[in-house]
Amino acid sequence: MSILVDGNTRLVVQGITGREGQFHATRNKAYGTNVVAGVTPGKGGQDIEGIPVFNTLHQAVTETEANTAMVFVPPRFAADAIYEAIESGVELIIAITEGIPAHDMLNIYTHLRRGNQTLIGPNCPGVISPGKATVGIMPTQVFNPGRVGLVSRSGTLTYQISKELALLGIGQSTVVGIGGDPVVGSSFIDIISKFEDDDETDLVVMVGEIGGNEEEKAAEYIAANMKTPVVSYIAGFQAPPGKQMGHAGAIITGSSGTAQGKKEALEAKGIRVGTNPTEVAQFAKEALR
Amino acid sequence: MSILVDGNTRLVVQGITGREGQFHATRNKAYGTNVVAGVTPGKGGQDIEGIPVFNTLHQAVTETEANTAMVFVPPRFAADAIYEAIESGVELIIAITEGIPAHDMLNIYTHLRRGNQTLIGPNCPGVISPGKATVGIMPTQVFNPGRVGLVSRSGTLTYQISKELALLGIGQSTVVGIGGDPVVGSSFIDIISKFEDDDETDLVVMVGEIGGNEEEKAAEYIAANMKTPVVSYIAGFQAPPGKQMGHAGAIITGSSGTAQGKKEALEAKGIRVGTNPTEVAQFAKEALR
Amino acid sequence: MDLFEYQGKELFARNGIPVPSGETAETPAEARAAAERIGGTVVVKAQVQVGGRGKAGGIQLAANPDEAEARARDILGMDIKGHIVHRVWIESASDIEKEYYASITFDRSEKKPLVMLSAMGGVDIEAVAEEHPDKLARLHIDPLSGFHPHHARRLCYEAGIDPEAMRGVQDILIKLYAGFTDLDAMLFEINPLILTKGGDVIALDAKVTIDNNALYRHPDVAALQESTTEDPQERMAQEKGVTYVKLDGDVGILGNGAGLVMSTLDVVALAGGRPANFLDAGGGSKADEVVAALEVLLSDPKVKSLLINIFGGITRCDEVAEGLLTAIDQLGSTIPIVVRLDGTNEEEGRKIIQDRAPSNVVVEPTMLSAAERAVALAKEAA
Amino acid sequence: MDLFEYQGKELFARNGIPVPSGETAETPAEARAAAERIGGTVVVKAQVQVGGRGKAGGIQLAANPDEAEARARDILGMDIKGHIVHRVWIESASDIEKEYYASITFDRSEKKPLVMLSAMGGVDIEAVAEEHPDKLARLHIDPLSGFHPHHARRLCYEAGIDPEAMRGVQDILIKLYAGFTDLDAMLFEINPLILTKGGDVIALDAKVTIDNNALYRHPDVAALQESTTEDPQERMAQEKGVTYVKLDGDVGILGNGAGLVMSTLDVVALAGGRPANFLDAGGGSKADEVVAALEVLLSDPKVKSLLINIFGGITRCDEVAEGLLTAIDQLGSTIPIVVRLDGTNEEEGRKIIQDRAPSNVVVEPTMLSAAERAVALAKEAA
Repeated sequence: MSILVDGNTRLVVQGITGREGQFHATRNKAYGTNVVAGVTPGKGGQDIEGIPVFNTLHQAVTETEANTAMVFVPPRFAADAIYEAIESGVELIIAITEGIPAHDMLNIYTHLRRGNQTLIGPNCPGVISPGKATVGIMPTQVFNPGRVGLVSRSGTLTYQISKELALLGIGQSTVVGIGGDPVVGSSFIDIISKFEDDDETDLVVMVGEIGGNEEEKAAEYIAANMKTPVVSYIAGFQAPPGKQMGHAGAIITGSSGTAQGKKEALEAKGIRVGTNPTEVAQFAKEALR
Repeated sequence: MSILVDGNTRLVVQGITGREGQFHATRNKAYGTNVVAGVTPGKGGQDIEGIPVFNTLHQAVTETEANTAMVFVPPRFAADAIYEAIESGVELIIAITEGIPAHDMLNIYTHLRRGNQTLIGPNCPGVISPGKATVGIMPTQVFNPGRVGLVSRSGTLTYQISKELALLGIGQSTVVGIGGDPVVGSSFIDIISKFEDDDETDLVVMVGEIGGNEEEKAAEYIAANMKTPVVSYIAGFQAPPGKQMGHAGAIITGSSGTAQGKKEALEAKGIRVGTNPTEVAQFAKEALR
Repeated sequence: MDLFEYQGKELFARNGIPVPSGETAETPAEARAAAERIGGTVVVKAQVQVGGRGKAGGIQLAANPDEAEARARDILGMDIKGHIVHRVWIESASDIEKEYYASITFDRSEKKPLVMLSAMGGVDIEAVAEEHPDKLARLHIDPLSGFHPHHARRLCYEAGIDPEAMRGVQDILIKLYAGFTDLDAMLFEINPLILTKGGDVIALDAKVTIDNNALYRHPDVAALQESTTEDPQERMAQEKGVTYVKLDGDVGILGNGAGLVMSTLDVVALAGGRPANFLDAGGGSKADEVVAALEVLLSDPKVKSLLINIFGGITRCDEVAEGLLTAIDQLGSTIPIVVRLDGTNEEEGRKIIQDRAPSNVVVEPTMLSAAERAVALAKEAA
Repeated sequence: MDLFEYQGKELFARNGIPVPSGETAETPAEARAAAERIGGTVVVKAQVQVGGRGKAGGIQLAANPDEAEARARDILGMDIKGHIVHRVWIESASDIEKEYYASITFDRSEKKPLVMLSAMGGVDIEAVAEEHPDKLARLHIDPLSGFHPHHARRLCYEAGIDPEAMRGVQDILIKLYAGFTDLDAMLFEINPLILTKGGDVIALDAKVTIDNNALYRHPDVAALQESTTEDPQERMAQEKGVTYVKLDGDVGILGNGAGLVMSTLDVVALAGGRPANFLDAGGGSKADEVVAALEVLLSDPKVKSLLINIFGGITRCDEVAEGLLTAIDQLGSTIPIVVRLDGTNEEEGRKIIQDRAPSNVVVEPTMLSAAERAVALAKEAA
């Protein structure tokens, strides 16, 4: 198995003719991902290194039976592209774009959660199931096939920790960057619950950072629902405290949100927390024994 | 059994202190309906003939465990009241108010259909399960307990046909006025499918009228799904043709919408259609034999 | 509420949708003056709320103010399918490259707005829908998540809009949808939506219907309302706020609730009579409304007998009876009136009539018997 | 983007939320003139983006223009928790009957806007939330179906708003929510929201945060943006559009992606060093951005060594390396620079540095070793 992307993935890339869209679409294809189509309005009929381009996602999905859409369009147009992906009926939407307004994402999230499509991101590096398929911008050379599921809010930190795992000879079933925006389509809990159901995942590494309370909620969830062991890393022990202008935010978040608070919440549920990337890889190795 | 309202109904009346709200709330109570609360902002703490009044529906539902809300507030405030009823968590909402803007109802309908609450109306006379409970404005003396389920788009026509049935000694399990507005919460199909599942309903009388295509859709549904027999009445054979300014409406409705078209659609599925209230009552009597 | 073309264009313009500049005129002299101000070739268009104006000669080109005056003289006063032209709209003539069709309908059946777009505009779009269904792109929109640019793109590509019109048409569709929801519209239709030789996309026509129930939110639109009927009873009914449609028979009909009134018309026809009208005094009729309704009916010389068919729910029969007595008292009518009262406070209502009504008012126990009696009385009086 | 009180009040006023009339002043003389124009007793309020102004003496009453000038002289230049007061807001003093609290927050956790209302305003609301949680009404709103009047009523009744303030508070809540979504706000907070002795409900304060990602939709708000920092590097970073926060150590840090940069700070601390800053060159850093980032870092005299930690995904290591060479060339810095490059085009990036970088630039293979080396170099230089 693995989760989200694999040999059955049929990828359509929204914004395929842009500089970054083209670069990463062809890299994803080179890795072995089945990239079946691209979309750029007005460029229907062209192709990008053999990948056919359509004017609308609806047409692309109708003609190529794509089941996964990657959103690579600029932030002002990305919310529209995500809505288009939702209406196209694809099962999985992976939004790489950074800088989508938070209220747009709030509406998309609410709309999406009433159906059963999955959104990863936005502002995320994508998803890779090493050796099977990659969708997104991750540097594939860092990842090796293996039995660790990795989920992270941070892109570059994901690569760092995967590299540390590789140095210890550990590969991954799937690596998911869920994105760092205030509202993302999938939370830690959404992803670790998929890892729990995955036969090929023996351990989950959860990479968190300061801010929000997703790590704290995940700690509760793990304690209540997970048989698969979990180790975690939290970034930001030395980070400057976030500026809090009003009091409303403080009232809702309370004391959660700091790296130390998250570490304690996780450890209270028996989850080991590394304080640097090398250490969490070490914990992963110990947990896999 | 019976459908929608019965001895388990716990009714809260939104707009209970208005002239009509008070009149019909107390009449519903006098009939035997368990009217547990009323709501009028600013009048919390008062009572209407023993029915406690609350400032908010949330509080009324929390304190009285009401499971059904009747909306009796003026049209400008009725959409708000329906949203309030949806959020309060009641199972059934019956909106009597006439004149709610169609776009408001479009939004309410879309919102509501994502959950599993039921809305009857707006612009409807309500629901009565004779001998058990009544919610709405129907003249209760017209109805008798029996085994015919009656569903109608028209209020006064509902009374007329019930009276014709009574003259033939036929009573009803439940009578539902679904309302005549362009967008109502429950369609013919929604209600007749409930009658199909009701042990105490042996026959359904469906009272339609010109306009829209709900009768035609119901004909298809009945042929495909109903074991309970259905007879129908359609009003408007002599009605002046509706003015159609643009062509867009004609394109979507095609030839459906006329009384004759509806009659033919129903008869094509083996459903007898009376052309006056006396005749449909006669058909009902024959079908019950 | 249906708007005239010129009113629809004014609303479109306010929502950022390009329309030709123009003016209304109610006399040939005003038309000339308008054509002078606008300059160049103009189009003189009859302002009536009915389709087929063009075929009826209600739309004419005029190369100069003289011609505009002459064309306006031709068109003003014209009878187009029963609609008399009281006003023309003069606008600068457009240089048409292509004609498209665009509309948004409130689709009752799907319970969603339906957006339609075709590259075959300027013609009978119903025929296009029939004969070339693939040339009419259709898209239902989720009211809660709304209309997005990708919807506009999809419609344009599926309708086969020309590349040079893409941007303009997409922009108009987005503004059209925003206006449709903001204004509580039931219909927005543009036929034709044109691409000019200069590359602009412009709405050459505007059919707009606004939800009457929502007019309180749009006082500026409500203020545009004007009577469009030539019939005196229909005018009177509009003034009094009564739902009335004139028919061609002699049995006047008053009922409460549209369904019951329609049923009453059917039953009168079955009894061999011909209804003179459709009049719904409303679900919650009170005495005042009954008086207003009777005033309308009794002012029609063609009405030979009256059938009052009331089934009270929220309506109370005693109030209807009081209204009837008041009206007869005020209007002094001697026309035979057959009354059927059932439902809420029916006993009280019947008693009021039996005790206090003049002899031309009779009570019948059933709808069927009341219809038969009213038909018979109309025949006697004829 | 955080707004100053006076800017927030301007936005509130535009959305129909009542605020006291007032003016800004940057000198005591301007404050006097403003007080003269406003008339009567005024309040002089320090404009800083930090809480606790009142306790720090940044809010003062002035009975006349003389006093207003004197109070402005006291307040201007004040240091309130590191924020220097450059501007005061002068507004007419309100006749306070009751003080409430109202806010709307973008609740990341629930993924819904959260509306809060309390009848215990004008005080430390966090303490109210802690000690009297039932006095702070809270309601999450479904973003798609929106905020309705019944939400406002429920909040008012649950918060115990006084009957005479009901209408005013409900009206403000409705407008506040509309503004919150229309303006892409992350926070709207009013403390206190007051009921005046005259019976009006007025926002006496305004804390507003707008989503930076949405500023392109609000050019008028974006135009209000001004630097609020006194630190020269932070100012330079803002001008160059670099995400930078000054810290008090001596190891300058540049990374790509907030998570990796935070991790780098942690690792530097573990290695016994003290980070001089947080600097995220962004997920898609290109050469130009690297140059801009290095300019900021190298302008800080406290920085003794630099740690550049890049893991390329969408960022390409060769572009980072080119940017580094360009920056060193332009700035001529001789500070020791430790570089760790991994990920997309890592080989090309390392090669560029090894082949062409001056001797103060060293490459380390791992993040940990790079951090240790940078810490050691900073200690040597100190």
